[in-house]
Amino acid sequence: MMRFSGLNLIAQAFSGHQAWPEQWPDKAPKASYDVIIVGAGGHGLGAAYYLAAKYGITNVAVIEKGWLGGGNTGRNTTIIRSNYLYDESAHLYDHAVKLWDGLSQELNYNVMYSKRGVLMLAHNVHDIQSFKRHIHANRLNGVDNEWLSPEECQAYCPPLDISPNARHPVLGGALQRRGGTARHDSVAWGYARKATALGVDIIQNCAVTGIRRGADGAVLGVETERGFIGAKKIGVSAAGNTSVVMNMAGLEFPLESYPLQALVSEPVKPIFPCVVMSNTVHAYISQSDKGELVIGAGTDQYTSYSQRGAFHIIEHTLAAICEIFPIFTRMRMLRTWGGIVDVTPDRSPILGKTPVPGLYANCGWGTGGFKATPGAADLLAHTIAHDAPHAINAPFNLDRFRNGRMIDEAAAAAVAH
Amino acid sequence: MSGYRLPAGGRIDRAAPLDFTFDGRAYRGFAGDNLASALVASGQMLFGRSFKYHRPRGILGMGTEEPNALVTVDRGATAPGWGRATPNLRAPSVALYQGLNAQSQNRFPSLRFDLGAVNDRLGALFPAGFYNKTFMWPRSAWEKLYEPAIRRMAGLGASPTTRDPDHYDATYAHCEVLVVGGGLAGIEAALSAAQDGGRVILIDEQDELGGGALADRALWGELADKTMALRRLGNVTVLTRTTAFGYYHQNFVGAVEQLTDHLAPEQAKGARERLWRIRAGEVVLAQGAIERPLVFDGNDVPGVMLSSAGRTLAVRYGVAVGRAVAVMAVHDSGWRDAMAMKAAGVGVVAVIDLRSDVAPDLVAAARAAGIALHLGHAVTSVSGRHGVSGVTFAANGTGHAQQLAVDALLMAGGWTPTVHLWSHAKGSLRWDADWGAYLPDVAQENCRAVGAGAGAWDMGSGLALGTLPGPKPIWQTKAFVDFQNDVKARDIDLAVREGMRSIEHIKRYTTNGMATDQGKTSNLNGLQIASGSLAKPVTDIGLTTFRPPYTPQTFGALMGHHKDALFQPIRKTVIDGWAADHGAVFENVAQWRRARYFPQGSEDMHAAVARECLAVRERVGMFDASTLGKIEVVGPDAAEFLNRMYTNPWKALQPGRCRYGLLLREDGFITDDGVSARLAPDRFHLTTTTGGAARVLAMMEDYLQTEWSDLDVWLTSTTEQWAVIAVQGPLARAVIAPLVEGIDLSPSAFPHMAIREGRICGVPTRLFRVSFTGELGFEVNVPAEHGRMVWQAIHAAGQAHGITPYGTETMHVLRAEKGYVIVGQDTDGTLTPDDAGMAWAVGTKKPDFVGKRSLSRPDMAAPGRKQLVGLLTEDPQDVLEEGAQIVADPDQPVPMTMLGHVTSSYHSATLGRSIAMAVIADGRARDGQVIHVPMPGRTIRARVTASTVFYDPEGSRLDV
Amino acid sequence: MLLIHCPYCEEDRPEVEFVYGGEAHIARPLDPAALSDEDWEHYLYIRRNPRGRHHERWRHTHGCGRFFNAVRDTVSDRFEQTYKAGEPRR
Amino acid sequence: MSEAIAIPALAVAGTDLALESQATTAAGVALTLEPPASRWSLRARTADALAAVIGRPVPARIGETRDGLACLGPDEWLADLPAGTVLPDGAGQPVSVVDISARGVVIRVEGAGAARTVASGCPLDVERFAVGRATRTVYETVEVILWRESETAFRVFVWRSFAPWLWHALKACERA
Ligand SMILES: Cc1cc2nc3c(=O)[nH]c(=O)nc-3n(C[C@H](O)[C@H](O)[C@H](O)COP(=O)(O)OP(=O)(O)OC[C@H]3O[C@@H](n4cnc5c(N)ncnc54)[C@H](O)[C@@H]3O)c2cc1C
Ligand SMILES: NC(=O)c1ccc[n+]([C@@H]2O[C@H](COP(=O)([O-])OP(=O)(O)OC[C@H]3O[C@@H](n4cnc5c(N)ncnc54)[C@H](O)[C@@H]3O)[C@@H](O)[C@H]2O)c1
Ligand SMILES: Cc1cc2nc3c(=O)[nH]c(=O)nc-3n(C[C@H](O)[C@H](O)[C@H](O)COP(=O)(O)O)c2cc1C
Ligand SMILES: [Zn+2]
Repeated sequence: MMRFSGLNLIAQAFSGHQAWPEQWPDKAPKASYDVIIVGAGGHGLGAAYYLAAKYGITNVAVIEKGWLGGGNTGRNTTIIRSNYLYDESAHLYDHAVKLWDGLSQELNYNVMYSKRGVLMLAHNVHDIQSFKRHIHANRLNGVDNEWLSPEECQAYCPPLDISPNARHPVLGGALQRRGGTARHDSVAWGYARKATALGVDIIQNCAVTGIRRGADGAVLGVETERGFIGAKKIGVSAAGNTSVVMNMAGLEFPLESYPLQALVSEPVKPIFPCVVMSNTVHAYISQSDKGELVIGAGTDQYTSYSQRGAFHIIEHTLAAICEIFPIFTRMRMLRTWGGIVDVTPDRSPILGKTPVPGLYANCGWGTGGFKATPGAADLLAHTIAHDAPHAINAPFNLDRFRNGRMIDEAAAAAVAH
Repeated sequence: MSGYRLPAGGRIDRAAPLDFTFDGRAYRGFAGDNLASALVASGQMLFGRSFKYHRPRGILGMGTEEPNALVTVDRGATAPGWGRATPNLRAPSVALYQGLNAQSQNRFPSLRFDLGAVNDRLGALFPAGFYNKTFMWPRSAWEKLYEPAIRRMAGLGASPTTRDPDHYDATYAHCEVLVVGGGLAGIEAALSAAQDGGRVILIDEQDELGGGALADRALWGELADKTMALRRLGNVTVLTRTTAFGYYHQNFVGAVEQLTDHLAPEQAKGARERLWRIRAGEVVLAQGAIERPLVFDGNDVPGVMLSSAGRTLAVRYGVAVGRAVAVMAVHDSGWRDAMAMKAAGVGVVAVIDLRSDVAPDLVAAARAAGIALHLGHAVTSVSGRHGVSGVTFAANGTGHAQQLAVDALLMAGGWTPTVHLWSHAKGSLRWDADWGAYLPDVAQENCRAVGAGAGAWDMGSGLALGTLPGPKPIWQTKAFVDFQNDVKARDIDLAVREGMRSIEHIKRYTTNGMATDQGKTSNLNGLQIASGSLAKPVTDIGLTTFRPPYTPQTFGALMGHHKDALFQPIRKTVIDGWAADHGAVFENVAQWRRARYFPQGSEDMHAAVARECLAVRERVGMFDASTLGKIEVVGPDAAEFLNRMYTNPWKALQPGRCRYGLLLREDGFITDDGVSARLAPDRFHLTTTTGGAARVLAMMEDYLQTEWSDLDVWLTSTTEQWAVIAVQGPLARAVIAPLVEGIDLSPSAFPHMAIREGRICGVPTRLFRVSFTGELGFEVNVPAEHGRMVWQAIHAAGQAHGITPYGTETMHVLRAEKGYVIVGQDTDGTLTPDDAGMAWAVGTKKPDFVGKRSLSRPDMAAPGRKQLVGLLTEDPQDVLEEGAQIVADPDQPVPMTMLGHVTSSYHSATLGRSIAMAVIADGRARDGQVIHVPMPGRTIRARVTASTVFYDPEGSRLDV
Repeated sequence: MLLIHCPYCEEDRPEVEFVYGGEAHIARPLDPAALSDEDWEHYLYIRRNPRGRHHERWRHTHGCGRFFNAVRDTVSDRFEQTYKAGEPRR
Repeated sequence: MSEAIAIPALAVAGTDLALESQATTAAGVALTLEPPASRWSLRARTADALAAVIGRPVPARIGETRDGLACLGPDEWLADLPAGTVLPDGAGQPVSVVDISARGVVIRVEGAGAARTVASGCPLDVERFAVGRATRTVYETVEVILWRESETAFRVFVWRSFAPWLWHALKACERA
């Protein structure tokens, strides 16, 4: 792996950048691996990296049906925060946020984690009660989250309309300063490069089509478009396609897959300094380092694997954005797209063992798993390496749907992303 | 200066000059011009600066494909505010009007002298993906130095910074046939579709129909005839200046019509743009084709442009792009353009073509027109920085170099059929070697493609190339592929070398095709170059996904009617106006606005609420409860149905009596509650929470229709049928008694939790004797249209008794004093009835009700669950904050073990102290224990009370 | 916006009149108390979520008000057919 | 009832909404709020079952209207009858008769541009919506019942708290 640095960049400039090596090699699958990860999103690639880097398990393949990073990792609005309410969630997401810090250096790949702050707007008394509940719980959990008055909100985000006459006036906001964004693609690429440097094989354009199990029920490996590949353990990190993959092992999961859309505006000069989320108005917005306004839309109401979505969702999304930021009506939408998010009944992820020995699940991140990428990846690696969950992800097991121990952040406050 | 206005020709109106400014300088054009044609006619070839390297750029194309000439147009009157400025408009798509005020972008201090251009000198340091490789050390510099610097470089134009004064319109439309694209192919399709008599809509983004034919004098006659024929048809709607931006499921097409931006601001009346949401029986796509640039060193110097753009300028706008113009062609269409320009009076001096064998008729015609021909040659470099001063070319790009002094160079790289909308609708594509492009193959919707967009037009033939051959290795050239995002051929090559084998990775690594033109001129060239670098045929590489919108569209238009006051309905009760007249402070609850309190004089909320509370406890208050959800449940099986829905039993409830109902979701958690009344054996009047009305009705319909469809019972929403006035307090009966007819109000005849029907103030009422305050109380339901009148009458009648209107805040305090739960505040979707202290509301003998089975799941019955209890702070003046967290040991380190949180908390004027409710792990078992509420700076101590009832625990005040 | 054929109204109507109702043909058990925790979990939460042919419920909420069933391909989003509630799975 | 208390005259539906009727505009549309009427939500398993209870002919096909009754669904009808009309309540019968006279108002959209105005926010093919037909549908996000009375007149039934929004939305698109 050739080191990335400013100096190296200058050195390479003299030779016309001819000598940069491949960031990840294209590998033909071996006959078998110690661990196979299904799905080369940020979570799957990250898990492979942590398996190699932290647990010395390097005989690992990540198998991807399309191109690495092309799932939800490559199509999300990149909001990162950890100010979740319940202890379980706060610990889970904060584990990730701590890993985001320093990830660029760890991977020697600038993932552009930008702590520009995530401001969540309160528009009614119920919002205030709920946000305060979050803020106090976060404080006692060691997670930063602070209350801002409407004026402070506007000072933090000048385009914000805080007029009391608005349909949903801004009554304040909860700000997590460590929240922010990261460059989605770079996260996948950075993990891919470092993982392969440690010996992991990434096999793209190779859909997993079956999971073979032995007489004892334990996994033997995966059937793929390029034949059978043996594995002692299999981690599934296939986001919207998890139900389909789990079916291959004879498992049915409490998941439904919905299309979620996002959009960007044309790039403009810096106008929007932070991330703003309003669950009441349904607006999620930030500005990328290239200048586009990056805007999260809603899910379509029906399950789908089509990675597209209806126009009326876009209509409502833009109405919501312009309700809070009326200066943007003349801005123009450049591109819309969709991703497939896998949603659990309590909107919290499933991260742990499955009833099939040797098969591990990381799914159900729904509309909000990008922020968890390093944390989920690390915990999946831990769970695979030890054949047992880490204390942080232990509560996020499948059993909770049977015993009723739900972790329902959405029920506590209608929070998305 | 190279461009100029030809003495004659074009479709402009030379009798109608228009003055406009660009970067503050005055120019003149003609009606029918666009901003680009008028500027080129004035000799202005420099339009803008590229995104990354700030290279000087002119126009590339004359249509929506234009990547370079992006401008900001300010339609504000004179004030400098940006409220009416639109950034990133493509100059060729900006119609000229008197007084047009346009500015170039992404340059400082001026277009010609731009400091950012230093990036171009340092360009070698900024290859594709450079930012992934650097800015990592020292770590702290990322936040302080690098990121702010990167962000400052972002963007092209600037966003408006003040509110947009314009408004936008929207509509739905339906037609049997929708034709997108008004070139000759689209016009033809519309004419023939109209024969069937159905409704036809023809859409074109330009200001007149004709598409490519507008640049072909020979077709003007035919065009005029056919346009006329179209206009004569009653069943065809022609929408010009309208862009079909997206093709969605089942022939739903979104389009935006520009209504006023082509007019001078003073002449603009009405909405700025209109959103068309069209559902079509059949869609005919006639989007035409877009010309491809050629990729060679220096292809971005202002004055190097598409051949079709040169031709369009000459034929349609009467503008010459230069005095000495050369055409670099690999396609026949360049030759036709050369001759068309020549015929229009443009000084075309040479055609250079990489091909050695060009159709003899073209060669002969060009010779006859006096154009020098260089077959088998390619341009290898361009001289000039702000404009072309000459070109160097050589046999096959590598032989003996020759110079040619020209002031414009046109590129004819072949044509890419426009398959955007086709692809939005998931139609498949096939590679066509003759076009060197993808063509529509199998449609997924009732849709077909025609004309050039379908490959069904003879545009001539040519080569499909990645880059033009040249003497230098690719990594030494500045040969641009994506002009706006400054992606060079060598960036694509680098991406491949760095392991980006998927075209999707190449796109994201280089940003090729991701600019505001979405790769209209760059995607195919990028693909060809990647094919070369990967040594794989194009067909093995695939294509990036086409996504809406086809061209960028304003948020204002796309959001339809939902701007400003029309964003979302705000629901008001019939008494809202009275409350507003009486100084109420409102709050939003779900979609409703509700009076929160009625301050008098200089009262703050605290004072007003204390006064309102005491009035209710001591005398009487009135409260607008109209927002409560109401459902009329009617039919012989009504009681059976409710018995299955609610946790408690309903069958034995007598007509005339009320009952509190608790509703669970099937997962066992509380979702709603309300007091409901049995009016008759087969008729119930249900109430739900304000926010739960729609949800509860939908949930009940679901069970009724799909699980228990054998039950004879129906649900009707009556939320808005009834205005509800709560009259509460010891004097409540005295207040309403004189107004009520036909109901015996005496306690024995009309006990607590009863309902009677009669009249009040002469109108029918359903009078509930219920209380959410703990005092004697009535809820007067009257048909909504009488609500305000009855409210006023009660208010008037109550004057003698000191009646006090109160709002939701007071209602909250009063019910908290009594320990009544507010679903959604004290419960949150994770509480069971037992958690909420409402086990009494669960009919344990009922075999089943919605949610029952879930309550016996292991964790739902396990010890240690959070339970709703009361809290009394040690200092009675301390009011806990709602949402504050509770711990047993305040001295533990973070992360602390939290026991629960405060759900409701108020100062109770009645009790002269604070009260609170909280959910706490094992709460009821902690009765009497002290818990701690750590707040920033201090910790508050409070005592747990297992009962949440703080006032009148015996309920004696109800029984009067 | 999908166009959905309502089997009661017997015409195609715009998606915004409808509310999606999740997987179809999951009958509420007649005697929930008799179910094991596992079976109850299955009823409450386990969904097929197939890639391809999906049996699902819709309600023509802002139309005739009726729930009905549909077969839709979740890859193309295309409806194969719709039929009235209570009719057997197709 | 005490004499001292003056009771205002019966309120007219919609006066609390403060919506000023609007005369025909350049776009050829007049908006008016219809006076109160007697309106009922009627439910039964069949049209015949309902007819037997209310003693009136009941249209059986969804969308059909007849003598002030509109069939909205297989088991649902809207009765829009002269003010003061009272229907039998069907006690004990397998029907549901519920008075909704005060629940909403009717906005009348009339004039040459009426269909275009309604179509601005209603996703149905309003132009082809037959005269004499009624259905529940939406205008943007607001539920309405649309009843076409003639080529140039639509009656739009809407719950009262949504009426001001709808009124202003209809006015706004008609302005454009
Ligand atoms: C529009 C949108 C906006 C979002 N916004 C946010 C946000 O702001 N903040 C946030 O935190 N989260 C957000 N999310 C959610 C977030 O994107 C995801 O939770 C997260 O990226 C999931 O990462 P992953 O690595 O698990 O999945 P993915 O990146 O989707 O990776 C899964 C991979 O598995 C592959 N795969 C599937 N099936 C197979 C198979 N059979 N064989 C081989 N490979 C297979 C897929 O091709 C895919 O590449 C958003 C999501 C979307 C769609
Ligand atoms: N007799 C002839 O020789 C003859 C006849 C017709 C056309 N032609 C030429 O052949 C070519 C092809 O004709 P054609 O009709 O297929 O294409 P065209 O390029 O002439 O017309 C396509 C039209 O569609 C418009 N358009 C594209 N996308 C759009 C969208 N999303 N929304 C709205 N409008 C959109 C374009 O602006 C253009 O006006 C043209 O160059 C034309 O001049 C020649
Ligand atoms: C944060 C973010 C920013 C994006 N910015 C741009 C952009 O500037 N230009 C662009 O064309 N697409 C942009 N995209 C969208 C991608 O082009 C693409 O639509 C997305 O990765 C989904 O892939 P698909 O459309 O190929 O299915 C962006 C995507 C994300 C997630
Ligand atoms: Zn229907």
